Amino acid sequence: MDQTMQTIFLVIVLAPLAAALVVGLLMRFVPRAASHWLTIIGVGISCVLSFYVLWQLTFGGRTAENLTIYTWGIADGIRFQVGFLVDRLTALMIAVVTFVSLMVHIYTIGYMHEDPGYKRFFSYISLFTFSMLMLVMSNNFLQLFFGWEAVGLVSYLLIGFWYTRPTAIYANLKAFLVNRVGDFGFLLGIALVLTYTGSLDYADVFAKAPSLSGQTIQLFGSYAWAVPTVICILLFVGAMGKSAQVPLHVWLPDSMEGPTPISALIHAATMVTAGIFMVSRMSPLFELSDTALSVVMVIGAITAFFMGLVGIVQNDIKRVIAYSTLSQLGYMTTALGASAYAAGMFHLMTHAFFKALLFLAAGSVIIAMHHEQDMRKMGGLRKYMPITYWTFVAGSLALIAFPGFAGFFSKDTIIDAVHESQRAGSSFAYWCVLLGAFVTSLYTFRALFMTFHGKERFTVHAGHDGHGHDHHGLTHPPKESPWVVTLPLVMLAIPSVIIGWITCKAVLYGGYFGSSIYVAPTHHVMEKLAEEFHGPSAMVLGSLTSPTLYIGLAGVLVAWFFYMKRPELPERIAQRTGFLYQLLAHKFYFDEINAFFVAGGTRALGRAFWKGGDTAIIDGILVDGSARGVRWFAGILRRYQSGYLYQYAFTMIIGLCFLLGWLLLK
Amino acid sequence: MINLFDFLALSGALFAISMAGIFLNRKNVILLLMCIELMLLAVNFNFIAFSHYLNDLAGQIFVFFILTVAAAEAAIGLAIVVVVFRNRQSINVEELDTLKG
Amino acid sequence: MVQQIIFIVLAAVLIGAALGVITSRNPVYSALYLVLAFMTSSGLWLLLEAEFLGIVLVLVYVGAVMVLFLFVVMMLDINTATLRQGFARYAPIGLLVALIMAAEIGYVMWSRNLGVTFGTATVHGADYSNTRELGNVIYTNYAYPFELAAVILLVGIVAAIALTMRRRAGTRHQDPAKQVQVSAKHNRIRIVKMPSEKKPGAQS
Amino acid sequence: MTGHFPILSVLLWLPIAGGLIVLAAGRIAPTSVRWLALLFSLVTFAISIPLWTQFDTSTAAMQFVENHPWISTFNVNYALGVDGIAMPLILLTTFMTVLVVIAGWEVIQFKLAQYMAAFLIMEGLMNGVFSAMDGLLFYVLWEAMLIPMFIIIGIWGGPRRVYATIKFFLYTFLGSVFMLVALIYLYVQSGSFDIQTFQQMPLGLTAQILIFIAFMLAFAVKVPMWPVHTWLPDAHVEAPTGGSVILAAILLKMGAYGFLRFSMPIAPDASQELTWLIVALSLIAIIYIGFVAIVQVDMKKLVAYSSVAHMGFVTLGFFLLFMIFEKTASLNGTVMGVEGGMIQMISHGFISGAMFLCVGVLYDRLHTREINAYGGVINLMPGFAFFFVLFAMANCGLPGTSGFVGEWLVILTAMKANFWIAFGAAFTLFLGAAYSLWLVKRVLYGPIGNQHVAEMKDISKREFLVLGLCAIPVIVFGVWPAPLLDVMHASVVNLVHHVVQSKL
Amino acid sequence: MNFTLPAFTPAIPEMFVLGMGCLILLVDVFLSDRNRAVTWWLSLATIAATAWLTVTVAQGSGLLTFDNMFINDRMGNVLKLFTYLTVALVFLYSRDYLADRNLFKGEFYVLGLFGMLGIMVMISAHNFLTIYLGLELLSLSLYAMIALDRDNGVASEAAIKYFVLGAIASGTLLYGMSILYGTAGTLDITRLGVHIAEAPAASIGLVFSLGFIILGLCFKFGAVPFHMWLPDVYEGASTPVTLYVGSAPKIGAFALFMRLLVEGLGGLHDEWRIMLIVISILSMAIGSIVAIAQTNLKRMLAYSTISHVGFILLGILAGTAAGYQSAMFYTLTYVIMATTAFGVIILLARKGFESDQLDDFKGLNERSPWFAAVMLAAMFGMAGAPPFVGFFAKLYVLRAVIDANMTWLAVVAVFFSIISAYYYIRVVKLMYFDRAPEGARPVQAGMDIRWVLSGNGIAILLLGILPGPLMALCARAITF
Repeated sequence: MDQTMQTIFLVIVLAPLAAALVVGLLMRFVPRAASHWLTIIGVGISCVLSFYVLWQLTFGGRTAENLTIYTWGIADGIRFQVGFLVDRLTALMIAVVTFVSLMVHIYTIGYMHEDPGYKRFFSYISLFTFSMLMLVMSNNFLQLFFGWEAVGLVSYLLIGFWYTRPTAIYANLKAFLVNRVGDFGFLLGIALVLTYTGSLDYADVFAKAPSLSGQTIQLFGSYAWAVPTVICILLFVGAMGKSAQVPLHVWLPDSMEGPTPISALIHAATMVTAGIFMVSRMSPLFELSDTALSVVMVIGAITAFFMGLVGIVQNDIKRVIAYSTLSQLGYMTTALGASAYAAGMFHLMTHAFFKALLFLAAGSVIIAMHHEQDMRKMGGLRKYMPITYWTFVAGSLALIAFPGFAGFFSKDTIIDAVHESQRAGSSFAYWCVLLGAFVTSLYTFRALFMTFHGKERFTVHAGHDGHGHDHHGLTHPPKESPWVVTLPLVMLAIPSVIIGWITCKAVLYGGYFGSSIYVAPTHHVMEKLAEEFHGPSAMVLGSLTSPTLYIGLAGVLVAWFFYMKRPELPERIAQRTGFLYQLLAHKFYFDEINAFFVAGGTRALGRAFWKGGDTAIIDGILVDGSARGVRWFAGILRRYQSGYLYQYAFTMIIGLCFLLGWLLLK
Repeated sequence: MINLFDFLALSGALFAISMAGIFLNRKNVILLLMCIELMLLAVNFNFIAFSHYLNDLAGQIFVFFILTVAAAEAAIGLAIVVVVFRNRQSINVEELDTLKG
Repeated sequence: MVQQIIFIVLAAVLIGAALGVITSRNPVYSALYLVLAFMTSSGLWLLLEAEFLGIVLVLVYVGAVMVLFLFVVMMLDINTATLRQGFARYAPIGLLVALIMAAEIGYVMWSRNLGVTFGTATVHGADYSNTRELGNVIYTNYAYPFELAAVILLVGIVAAIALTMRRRAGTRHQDPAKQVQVSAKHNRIRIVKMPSEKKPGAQS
Repeated sequence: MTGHFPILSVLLWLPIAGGLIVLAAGRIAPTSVRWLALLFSLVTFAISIPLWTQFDTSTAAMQFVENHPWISTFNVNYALGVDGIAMPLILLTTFMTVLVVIAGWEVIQFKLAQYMAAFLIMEGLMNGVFSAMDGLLFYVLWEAMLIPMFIIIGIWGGPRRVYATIKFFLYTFLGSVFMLVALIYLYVQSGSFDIQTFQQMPLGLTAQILIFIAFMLAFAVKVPMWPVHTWLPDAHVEAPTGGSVILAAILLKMGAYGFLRFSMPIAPDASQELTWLIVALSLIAIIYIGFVAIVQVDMKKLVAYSSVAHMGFVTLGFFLLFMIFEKTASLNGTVMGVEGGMIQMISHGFISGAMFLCVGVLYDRLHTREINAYGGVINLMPGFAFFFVLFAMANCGLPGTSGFVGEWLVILTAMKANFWIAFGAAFTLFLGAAYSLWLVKRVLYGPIGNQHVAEMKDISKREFLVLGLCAIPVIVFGVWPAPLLDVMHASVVNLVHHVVQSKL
Repeated sequence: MNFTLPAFTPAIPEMFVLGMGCLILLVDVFLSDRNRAVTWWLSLATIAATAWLTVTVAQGSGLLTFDNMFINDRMGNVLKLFTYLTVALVFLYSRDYLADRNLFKGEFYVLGLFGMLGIMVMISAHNFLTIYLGLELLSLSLYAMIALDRDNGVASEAAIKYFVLGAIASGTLLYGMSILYGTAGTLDITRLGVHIAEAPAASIGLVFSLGFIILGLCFKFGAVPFHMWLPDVYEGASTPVTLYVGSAPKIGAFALFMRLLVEGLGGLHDEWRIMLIVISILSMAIGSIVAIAQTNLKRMLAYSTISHVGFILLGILAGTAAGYQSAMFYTLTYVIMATTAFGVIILLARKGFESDQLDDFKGLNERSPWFAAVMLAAMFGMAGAPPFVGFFAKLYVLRAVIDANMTWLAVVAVFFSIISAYYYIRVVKLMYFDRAPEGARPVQAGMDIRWVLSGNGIAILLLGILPGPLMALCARAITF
């Protein structure tokens, strides 16, 4: 029976890869239509199988599978292997990943249909699906790191998909480098794991994990750090990179330079959640260190709140959603920090659906506006594109955790969990996530209103020229997108609405994850919540008594007041609160600081080493210098050969005198 | 009866004088040749004195050959001097400095 | 005792002559001083029972080599004035080196006696002929060096001729190469054809 | 064990003979030169394959041994043999030479015969270096190789080729003469030039340290390690593409190979003593040079500097073992570093070679190496862009490419030795990505830079072949380095066990 | 008066050369310039015959004759054979060159032969007297040969310089000999050796004489500080003469060292070793450094000779059999490389064009790849880079030095060899990397010189790949 499972896993992973390779390498020979069919079939197969696996694990009574495909290499008795660990955690992830990916594939047909890089795009996203699956299905750190970097690569390629745009290629380089900074820590963490457990296999590592708790390592001077703390913080640095936590979040907003399907798939639904997944996967390690978890929680909280704030002042529709993604990732991280892994994972899932939905909807709007992304040039689109509108609304409600919608169950749970948590920094985190709720609904509905409501701020000319790229305006009024676009919207809207109802009990409190997530008995936040939990409907009702809901609604109201009732106000406020506004508008000046200190500093240092170290000192003084010295000395010496016979004779005779003198003195 | 070492000292003096001559006459090649002759004379003194006090003829034979060779040497040397003079209209050492460096 | 005096006198003259050689302003004088030096040293050699060499020295050196020197010196009439310029400039160092050399030699010779001891020389009787003694060995035991000396002289001759012999226009000399290549038939006799004379008065 | 087919001798002499034949052909039948050169390189490669297929991975002993007396006066033998450390390098050599021959196909017009001959002769010499079991033979071949390289850079090089090649020659000569003194000293002590005798003979600590330093001078220059690396950028920049490829792919490896063959086994205690030095220099190479590479404006210089940085991993991996042994007094974890270094050598051979070939492709079209002269190349050369990105990613150690394996193993090992060493080594993640991808960004991406770029043609079939041949091993060893690790395992284990035993 | 006729057979080669020299002199008189070639052929034939005679009368262990003034031993014979070879090469290379400058005279060859005779005498001399005579025979011939180009001011200047310094040197040598004679009471090498061996301590007279002797020997070799004549003579003399001066006499000088310093004064090794250390270091330093500043190839090679002499001295001062063997090996191989280098210079020279400037070698690879390769072999050989024989010469010497526990000296030596490598590869750079100047004509030279020179160059490579036999020869030549 294993055999079949193994083959199933292999097919899940390899089907997208095969499609990607065929389309990518034989691009010249693959016809346009075939390119999307191939990839869709590939992803479709793995999607179906993923759901089969999920079913098997959830209801089929199957237990977790941990099997090795092949031995990557043996060094020093340590077997580096490539293999799969498929438990419910994984199953959930692959289901989500393949499903969203499939939707995005379909959506892309419509979104990219006039793009010259059509085939390339499909091969990329299939390749991404493969990488992501490798990441989540891995049963060891090597493969995890492989997937980790591979998704980074694909995201690099996709952000820079429109490689002639300076902004795009700047963004993708930035994304890759920032991720590399994260991987820097991640790799060190992995190395530490190997050093202290002597293995990279999850099973062995987790088995040995308890033995770590006692050990210490000296980093600065003599202070002894607890090994688990160091390991977890380093691993989390990796997560910060991938999941765009402050201060390594800077790449995510820029990554919106990529095509919108990418933003949906990679930068909202799947890749950015890899960090969350990884931390949950490593729960046996994280549970060993309160310090690390506090760090996680605080970082997450900061991200959740402050990035949300930035979202308020953005005008690019995709950037708004991007910042909301940041803040939602912050929520998940906070949950992890509170040892509410289940909540984190749950929010990950729900967020995957509704955020993908929001992005795709935004994409559909962008299509309609002919690649105009500035919300100030939109408005009143509701009547032109109803499907998009309603799905967007559904997504927004889910996002602001409107009771009953998917986001509600996950997000409220997180807030409660943080509330319950006794961990250092939990109170700070609690306020962050609480206020975050307000901010979330504010920017979400701001976007909703600015885009779909109010008066139309775009102009329509008589169609004389092709596209509106060159000047603001459309050649024909915006219209609803084709079915390939709307179908995914609907398909995603459904889970965004209902998934919470169905799964929250099982996932959150039903111990669905079972052994795949370990929570130390002392960190029993979820158990506490479980005591108060009496089914989804009760939760919905319960929310009426909790501050969260009202805070959220307040946000909606404010948004309505400023952007429907008194649209001129925001400007004024912006001018009034100059500094605050500037701070937000410049995203807390992160980019400026990086550009100056990190990038500039690196280049300056490099130039100093190059010109100063290599060219001036080593070459100038040591190498060429010595050569010059010898040549100069030669010039001096040769003058002694003056050509005068008597001088030659003197030399000989004086030499003789010295010889004799020496002999006699000896 | 004269002490051997008086002769040796005498030859030593001659040798030193010839060296001094090389230093002093830095211009006229012919004088350099004469100094060399002096040097050889000193050598001859040594050999003869030794051969006398060692009761061994070899020294005198050596001197005989030195004289012969010196004659040939002088001949060639002067011939070269003549050649140089033909080429340069001078045997001034300080003008023979095209080869240097 | 007599020998002592002779030695001292001759040695003094020799040193003086040597100094003269290196100091006199005119090369001709230097040459003549050198002649004097040779004469005195031949005298000194006689004291060492080296009659033959003493005489050879006079004959070969004074008679041949020095004459050659004088010949060359006079042939290339060198402007002695320029050749003596800056004489004094290097005198100090010259003397210094000479003194060091002399000191070193003197130290070894006199104060250390070369680190060996010599028996006194045997004084030969009147019947002893230094020349015969040399003659005995020089053509027997020393035949090989003798031959080499001959070669050296030959080289000297060849070199001297090759270097100095010039064929000036107008000088008469014979060229053996040409001489052996003449053939009587072509180069020596020329047969001239002449028309036979007519009888006088034939036209009359 | 004589009697079997003298495969190593053939690998040593066949290319040299081929080179001479090609030289002759240059006079008689200039048209046939290319094909002759290709023929010889291919045959040599074919002959070298059995080295792998018939290699006995279970033993650390020398294999395919040949041994004949050479100079009886010195008791020098013509002794050849390979172990798991040398064998992959020989295959690398034969393989890269084929590429170089193809790469020079149309590019080289001036004195083609001499060009091809120089490379073939060098191939033979390099094979000899890797298979020499006799110290003097090793040295002779090691030095002899300078001459063809000197000429290659000097004749077919760029504008400052003379400065570069003389710098190259004197630098390496400087290093190796001191090695010669050390070799002679060892000979005088042991009465033979046999390397294995050297490895077994006991030596005092002072002697060991002096010998180690003498060898290190030679090898550090070749590797090259900071601060004796400055010949490399010049040599690379000025050398013709083929020259750069061989230089980066193989010549640098000889230095690292020397560390494994000579320095460590012959002077283990000195290595123990001076590990700090090597590790420090390696880290400097990784970090300092990484920074330097970022700001280069010349593509070749950038790749050259990146080579230096990558070779830093090799030396680091080799010498970590002493630190770990000193720290834990046990051997586990030490082998991985050495193997990592070895893998890094092989993969760097392919990757840097490929990078130089890519630069060569660009250079042949625009005849400049200035990064700023390019931009938006991908618009016209998508096929090329594919390879360029692939190799750039491999260069910054992306998992799935061979470039990752070595760095991964070395960093894991470094952590065993000391957290901060691993920390320093891990900088490559950022720096490597920075210089590689910034290069890609400036050269490939963006709008078309200028009208010269606009006229560029995509890679020809020949170039595609060359780059493709490079790509295969890069990917294969990236996803499955196991065979490579197996091949060298026994030898490396043996080496490690040898070097931790004191010779005092 | 009892006298037994000495055995002549061991000395037959010398006698033969002497006789043939005189014969050629006579024949030459009766030759017109048209058929001067006869002299050339005769000289070569003489050398060939001499070689044959040398082989036939060769003695394994030393055989003394002429009152122990002459020794015929294996070292002597090997050295002599190489001397013949070198002189023959000189004659072969120089023919066209001399003819172009109407120096193609009989005297050149006669003097050449007599010079060779001088070397032979030095090689097999076993008595101060014969040493001195051989030395003078060689020197006088050389002076004459240099000055033979008598309308050339530079040549005569070189000649006079060489002559004066040479005379001073031989005078000094003689003074040393006289003191030796007085102290040891003998002129015979063996007896001198015995005397020193028996003496309880080296008497100051011996030690004192050492200084003069070493001056004389080092002058012949051209070691610092007695090297001053060498660059001027190399540059001033016409190239064939430079070739002669630069090759064969080195073998003689080596023999001189062996006979006088090793066989005679071997007992004083501790005294002269230190002096030779200083001298050899100075030679390597001056030779390597000053050569860098040269623009004239002949002069550059002169300085390189000085540095090579430094290496040869290293071998000698090691004071072991291996050391002397290595010095011999070095000398012989150096001579081979030097002949090649000068041969190429002669080859490139034409009527009215000397090609002794470094720039004359620009782009030689385009004009004549083959001879560029030959010159390359010579240059890398001198630089001591394998696979050329120069490397093994250095190796051999260094090994001897390290064997004598003077590793530091070896380090110094290799350090200077790096510096000297620079100017050798500069020549290669000119030949290969620089473009030929306008109007650079292809090489025009006779087939004979082309073939011989090629062989000479190939020898550098072959001896580099298989140095074994020659090493074994040297090892068998010097045994004690």
